[in-house]
Amino acid sequence: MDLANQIESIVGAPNVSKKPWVVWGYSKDASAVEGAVPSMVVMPTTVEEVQAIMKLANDTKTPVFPRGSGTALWGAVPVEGAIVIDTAKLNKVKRIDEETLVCVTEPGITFGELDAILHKSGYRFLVAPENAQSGTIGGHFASHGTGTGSAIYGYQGDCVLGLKVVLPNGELLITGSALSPHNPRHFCRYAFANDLTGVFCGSEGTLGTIVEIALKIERLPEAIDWATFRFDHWESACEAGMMVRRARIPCLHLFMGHFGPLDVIDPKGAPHDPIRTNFTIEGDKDIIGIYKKKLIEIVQQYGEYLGEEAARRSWMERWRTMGTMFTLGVRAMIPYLVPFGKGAAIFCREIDKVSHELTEKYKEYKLNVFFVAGFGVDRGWLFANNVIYDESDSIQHQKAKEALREIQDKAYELGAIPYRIGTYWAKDLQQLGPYFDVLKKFKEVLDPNHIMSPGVLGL
Amino acid sequence: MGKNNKMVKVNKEKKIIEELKEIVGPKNASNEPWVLYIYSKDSSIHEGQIPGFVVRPGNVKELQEIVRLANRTKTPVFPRGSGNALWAAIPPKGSIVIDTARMNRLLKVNKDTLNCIVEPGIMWAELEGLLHKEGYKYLVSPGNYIGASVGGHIASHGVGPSSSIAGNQGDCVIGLKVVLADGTLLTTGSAAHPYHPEHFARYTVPYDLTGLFVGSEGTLGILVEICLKIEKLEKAVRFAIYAFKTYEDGCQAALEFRETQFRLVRLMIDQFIPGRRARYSPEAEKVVATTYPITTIVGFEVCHESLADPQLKVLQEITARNGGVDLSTLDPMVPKNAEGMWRETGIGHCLRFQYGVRTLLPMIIPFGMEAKFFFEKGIEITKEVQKKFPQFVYSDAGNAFSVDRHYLSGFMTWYDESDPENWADAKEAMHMFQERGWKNGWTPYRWGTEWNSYLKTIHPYYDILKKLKKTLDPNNIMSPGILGLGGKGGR
Amino acid sequence: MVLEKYREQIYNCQRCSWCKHFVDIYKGIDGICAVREYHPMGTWDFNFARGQVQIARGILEKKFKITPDLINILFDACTTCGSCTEHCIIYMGWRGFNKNIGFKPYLDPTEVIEALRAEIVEQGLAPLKPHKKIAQNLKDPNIFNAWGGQRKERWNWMPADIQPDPKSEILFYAGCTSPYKVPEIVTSAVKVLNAGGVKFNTMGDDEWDCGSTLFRTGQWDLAKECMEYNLKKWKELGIKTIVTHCAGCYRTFYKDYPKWSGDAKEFEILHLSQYIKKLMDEGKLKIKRKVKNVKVTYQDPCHLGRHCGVFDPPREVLKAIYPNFVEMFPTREHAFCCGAAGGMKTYDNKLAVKMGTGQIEKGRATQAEILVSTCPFCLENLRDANNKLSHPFKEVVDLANIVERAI
Amino acid sequence: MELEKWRKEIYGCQRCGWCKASTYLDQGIEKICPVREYYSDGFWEHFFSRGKMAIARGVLENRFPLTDDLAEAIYMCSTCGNCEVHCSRNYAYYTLKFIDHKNNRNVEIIEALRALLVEKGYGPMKNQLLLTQSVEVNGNPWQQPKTTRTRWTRKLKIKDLNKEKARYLYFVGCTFAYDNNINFVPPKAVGLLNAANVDFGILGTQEKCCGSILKRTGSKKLFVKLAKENIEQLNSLGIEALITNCAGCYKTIRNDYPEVGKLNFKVMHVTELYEQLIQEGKLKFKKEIAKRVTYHDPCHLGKHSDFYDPPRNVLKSIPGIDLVEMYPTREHGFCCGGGGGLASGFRDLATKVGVAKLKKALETGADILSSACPFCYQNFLVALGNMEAKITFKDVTELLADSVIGS
Repeated sequence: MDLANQIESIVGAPNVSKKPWVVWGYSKDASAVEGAVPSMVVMPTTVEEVQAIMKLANDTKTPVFPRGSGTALWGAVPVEGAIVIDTAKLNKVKRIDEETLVCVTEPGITFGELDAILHKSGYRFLVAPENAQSGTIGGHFASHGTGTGSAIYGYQGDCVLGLKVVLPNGELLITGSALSPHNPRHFCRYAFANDLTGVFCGSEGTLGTIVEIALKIERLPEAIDWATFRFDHWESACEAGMMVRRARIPCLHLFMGHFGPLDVIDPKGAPHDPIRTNFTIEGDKDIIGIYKKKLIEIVQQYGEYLGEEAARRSWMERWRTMGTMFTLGVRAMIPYLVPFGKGAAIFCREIDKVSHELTEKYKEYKLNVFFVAGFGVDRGWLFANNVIYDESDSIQHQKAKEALREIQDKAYELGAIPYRIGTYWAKDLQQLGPYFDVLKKFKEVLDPNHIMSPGVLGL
Repeated sequence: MGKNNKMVKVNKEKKIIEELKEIVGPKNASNEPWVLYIYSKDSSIHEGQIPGFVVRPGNVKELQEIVRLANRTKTPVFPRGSGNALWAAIPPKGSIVIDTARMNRLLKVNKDTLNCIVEPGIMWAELEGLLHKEGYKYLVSPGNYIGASVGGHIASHGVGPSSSIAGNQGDCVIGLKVVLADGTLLTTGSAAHPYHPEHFARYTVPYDLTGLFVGSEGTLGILVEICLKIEKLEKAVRFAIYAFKTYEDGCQAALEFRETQFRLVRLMIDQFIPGRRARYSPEAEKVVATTYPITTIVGFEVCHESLADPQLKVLQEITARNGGVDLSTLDPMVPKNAEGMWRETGIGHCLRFQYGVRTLLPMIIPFGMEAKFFFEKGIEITKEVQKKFPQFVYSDAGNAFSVDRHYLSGFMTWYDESDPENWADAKEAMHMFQERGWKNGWTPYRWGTEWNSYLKTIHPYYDILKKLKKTLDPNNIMSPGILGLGGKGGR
Repeated sequence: MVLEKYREQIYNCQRCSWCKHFVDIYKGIDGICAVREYHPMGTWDFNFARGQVQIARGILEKKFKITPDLINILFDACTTCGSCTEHCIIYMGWRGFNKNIGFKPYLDPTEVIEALRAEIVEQGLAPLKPHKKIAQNLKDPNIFNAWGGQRKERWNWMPADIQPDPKSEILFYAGCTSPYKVPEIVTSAVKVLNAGGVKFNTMGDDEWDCGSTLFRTGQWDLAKECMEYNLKKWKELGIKTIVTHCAGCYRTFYKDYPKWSGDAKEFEILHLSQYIKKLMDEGKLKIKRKVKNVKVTYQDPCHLGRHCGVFDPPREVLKAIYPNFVEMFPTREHAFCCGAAGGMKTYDNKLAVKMGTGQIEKGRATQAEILVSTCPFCLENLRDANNKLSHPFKEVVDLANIVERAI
Repeated sequence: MELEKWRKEIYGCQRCGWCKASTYLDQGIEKICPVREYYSDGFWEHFFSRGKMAIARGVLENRFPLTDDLAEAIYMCSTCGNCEVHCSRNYAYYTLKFIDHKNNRNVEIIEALRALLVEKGYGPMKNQLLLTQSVEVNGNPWQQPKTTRTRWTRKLKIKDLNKEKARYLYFVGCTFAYDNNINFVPPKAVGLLNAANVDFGILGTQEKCCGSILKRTGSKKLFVKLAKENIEQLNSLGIEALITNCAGCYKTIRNDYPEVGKLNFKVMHVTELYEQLIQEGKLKFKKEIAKRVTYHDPCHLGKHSDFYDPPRNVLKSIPGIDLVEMYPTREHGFCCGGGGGLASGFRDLATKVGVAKLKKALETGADILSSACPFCYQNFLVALGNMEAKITFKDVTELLADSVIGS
């Protein structure tokens, strides 16, 4: 009985397929990377099924590739002959715990869907990705993502209290307080000695398949308010963002860039100065006013207040702003982190210059390399560089990849911190010496047969 | 064991102490029995164990040398902060105790990225002093923040009275430098970056290894550098005491306080026991003693004075909604400013120590209304134990402070260590607490060796810990016994 | 076994290590144990109270042999300044910081440390050479004082125009430190008393020793002899009030004697500063010259302040003369030790001076030009330290000198 | 190959997945693709647009052979075009309105794929085949003889444009003409036009199917052939405009014919004409209809032809009618499930989708669900048969007639 049949006997015929035209659809993510075609795609509906699949794969040493929504922009693609575990059907919300402000959910649910459910009971999650439309909770956490809400709530990793993970050998690992047999509830992450939750945060499917996530939730804010500012220099813009963070104004979103993400795009490339920042703040209805006053007070020292409209729209469309760039053509994006402070401004200017140089350099291939800054994340910025190209032209596609690599290396040298690794940064990861060794050791421990997403993180 | 091996053993020890003295200088290493005795015990109820050596490295290099030596000679090492753990963090027999007291510098304060980088040996209170001078503060410090070292608290993912919004110490760490069993120096978080080794983000390079060492209690590596989140020091604070009729009301109110997402730096809930606390003024005490036995102590800070009173108003509304009363007005002892708050819950919190030597079994319970059942159950358990051991003074388990999405509560007994029988009983009592608490869903939260037998029952979690331990520390030299990892060790 | 009496205290130690490095950001306290801060090996656990109490416990449990360097530590690692006691959680509780606790365990680390030393002496492993010397001096009838000066030279400092009045019920107790080491204190002291129209008596050549150093260094038997001797003599002389300018003597009379003997309670013990205050209040003593433009600060002698709670009289006297008085931080019960006490000066002068230097620096930080103390030990040590510094105080003087100048 | 035409768009797919799920609570948008949401295996990539784009790409790179189940996947789609509206690449067109052209043409690409499948003999689906063949043979998809096309005109006197000229051609369309459940609608339309004495006529039995069904299900060749014939015939009539009741015909003739041949007349949907007439006051309302009505946008009208307001205006102008919107609505509005050959190909799914949409209508508390498309009509009738719902369906024409003519 071959692997496909065995798996079929686990999940049932409709939930597994190895038809070439089906698996083809699972060979890519949203990045510029050409993925290999997996051998089969399986869509388990229960944890038990996942366990059985993993065990089987482990025994037969078949590579496994857990997949959320396949929208990664950093080359999270399966290897030849891998089993893709599509978590689409693991999309149920297990429980919304209004007492401890926790929502326990399966990984396959998209942020959008979850948002709809939470809203009904008057709650919300803290951090949502730029592409919350189709991005899944599992995928975002596994790549310790950031997004709207990060300005105060930090990384998705900060918003997770516990996990259930199926390990390659089929065992179900629970992390956090839910370990206690007598009170198996997720309400504390640092409950049982070492915090293993974090180990899976950012593991990008190299250690196991996440089957349950406990997310922090909060009550819906009574009020939200907005403010847009205009700055003449990166210095003032970066400084302003930092100061707002320092004053700990509850700033849900802090988007700084060449253009408010909803402004008209010049199809030839992003228009340049002035730099704008959109602030979105939350608070109780009778208090938010004071926050806004304070906010304006602070930021006006650096830039000009342009009212709230742009920021309001950008907040309303927060989960679709990426579309403004997608409309330009297929976009490859390289995200990275830059700390608050003087350095950030210098970085922006440098990388902006480089982007233009590259656009020049690849003129004949009609590439468009540009930098639109990004948003505040806890103690730093999440910036991204975009390469816009036409995938139907294979040469352009090739060149785009080269350009991407160049801008990436440049950013790295300028001090940008890689933050979603996939296969993009895999090489750079290996420079990290002892750190990488420890990663490898981990991999050894949890996945001795190296079946989990081989290649990703360069493991 | 034969005379011969004894000789071998003695020689080995001689060699080790010599090497240690070479590494750190004769003044900073010792195997004098009386020195070892001092370092043999923590603040917990358990007897100490005599280590083999005490050594006090002054910098990372020395520490690495020591660990390499230990790894070579397969001698266990036991990193020690301030030695006042309450959960049996006790050095294994013959181990090298690495006292971090000399590694106590504040290396850097990054105002831009709001963090500070410290060595593990620095006391929380010392650090607080230094940060205040700069106009900043750290987020969470332990109850005994005067006695405790930073390293120790991080390594045991501690919490403190200011945890309500800031959460667990684990949430306040951005990155670490750790010396692994083979002596290599591991950097976690964004500082691992070769071109730009700066701590400012924890979740950058994949796998959040930081978390792995937070709470490892010295079993995987020795922290030598810690990057802590800091925030601007706020002058504008408010502090209030609200009293409620029942736990229902109290817990509900606490939940709503928490939901406001104000920057609560204190949120404690607490049942009034006559003659237990000096927290109330007589007037206030009257109210509490008669109709409103459940009190919540709330303190918060704001970025702007103009925000303080509106926020306070919100809290008062919540209190009123839940049928509570505001004691703050009644009670002249309620702090009026940052200093007051600091005294009240900084030093004030530590004063539980005053009762004399005691066991503390810190445990966590969920936030919200459910906590009520735990409190009541806790009091029940306490009564039960009290019936068996009437000679002790007990803290009711009905008080706690809020930490992110849970409460930290626990069981306490005051006993007399000078009387062996009394001491033995106290241990018995504590085991009862452990067993009852565990069965009733209280979650232990600091481990040492105290919970080994329990931890071992959790699969596959525990197996994975063991595996990790084995790969990172093949010779099992890092605090063997702690967390039930590698050998008996511990008590 | 001396320690047995202290068993309960010893086991009461919580090992919370507040005695290691107490901090109060708002009172400007950052560390309390002079030894831990200044001793080259200070950060070892055994160099502050918690460790020493643990040593005591170990000895009780016979956990280890008492080795020379352990003994060395015991005498080298504490000035018995009592700051650890002041900041000991258990002690705070006992003293009633927290009014309503159910029961009150007691622990006074300083007491335990002194007992520990006595224990060592009892076991015949101490006193150490310099401390033994003190005993020998005292036993030698030609010396009859702690510091080895000739017995007949003891009163050489006494101004010719002042004669003790045998009928007086007030005794001026000169002690042995000032007469031989810093006589100007006692000189001014008696002058001041005289100016206040006080008729006082002295013990003349029969004055022996208060026993302070002996108590601190564990030589309790001889110390008690001194006590008995003094009490007997005072009775004979029909003394009611003892006035001394020496914080050491004062502490011993005020705190130690009552502990060991019932008779001690009959006598009123006054420190010179207290007495001067009294005289000023009664108007018997007039301040003629106020000095407005000079800043002065005050070093609390541990034995006077922390141990006996005499903080204000010296300050008030001082302020009456120098309105421009400033406090150094930390101060009063939190003040650092000057480093001389507890036999430290005799045993490890280098360290003592080092601590003194620390205090001088703290003092200079207040911009004061004069440092005043009310204890010959402090004075001697602080002067040694002051002379070492690049920016020293103009002078380091005793309150008595100040007052004398002012009248 | 037809597909080549769309190469840029196909490779343009960003794989962002917005076509899989897009949630916009403030606009009531929770679901995008009817198939993904209501088909039992809908979660598979290839059942929503992104997967279909991938397949198209795979075909271009010929990564895999075509198969029957691939064909099934491609036909499993109502071509409602919601994915096109929500495509991140059309974001600047639909939502921001920054650019004037669509970057991605999901529907066209899917139809191109179907064309390819038919060409290669994998399509259309079995039941659809009946319809397409019937179109070839009978000139209508419903396997009815040409002659019965005018059954609905009995007792009605209408110009026959084969014989005489008129300003407008009323193009009935096969579905309204033949389906006995709904063929009472055209007479009402005629009644209205007469009431406003509009100069119009019909083609009677000479009217042929517009070919919509062929186009949707990929029978490209047949469609082109048919379209050619029709264009010739229609152009020969010398009419000013073609009016139709059928969204399908409207879309096909207006949007698809021009690619085959030029038209010498305007294409209008009846509601457009009604709107005019009402404005010109040529239609007088006799009867008030005190009902709450909600309007469902037929995909062929709304999403595909950007035709939203006329029907609404008509309804609004009817006295008594309270027009309420469903959420989501207009370009975000959910498909009825009847379109794109889904009803004929996959009946159950079509019903499920219809039921879902009805629920949306019920949420508005409307008594009447109205629309302007026979396919929607058919599908909703089935859906209504499958659920307990206090809501009736009426075509816009119907409602207007009730008010103007009275029934």
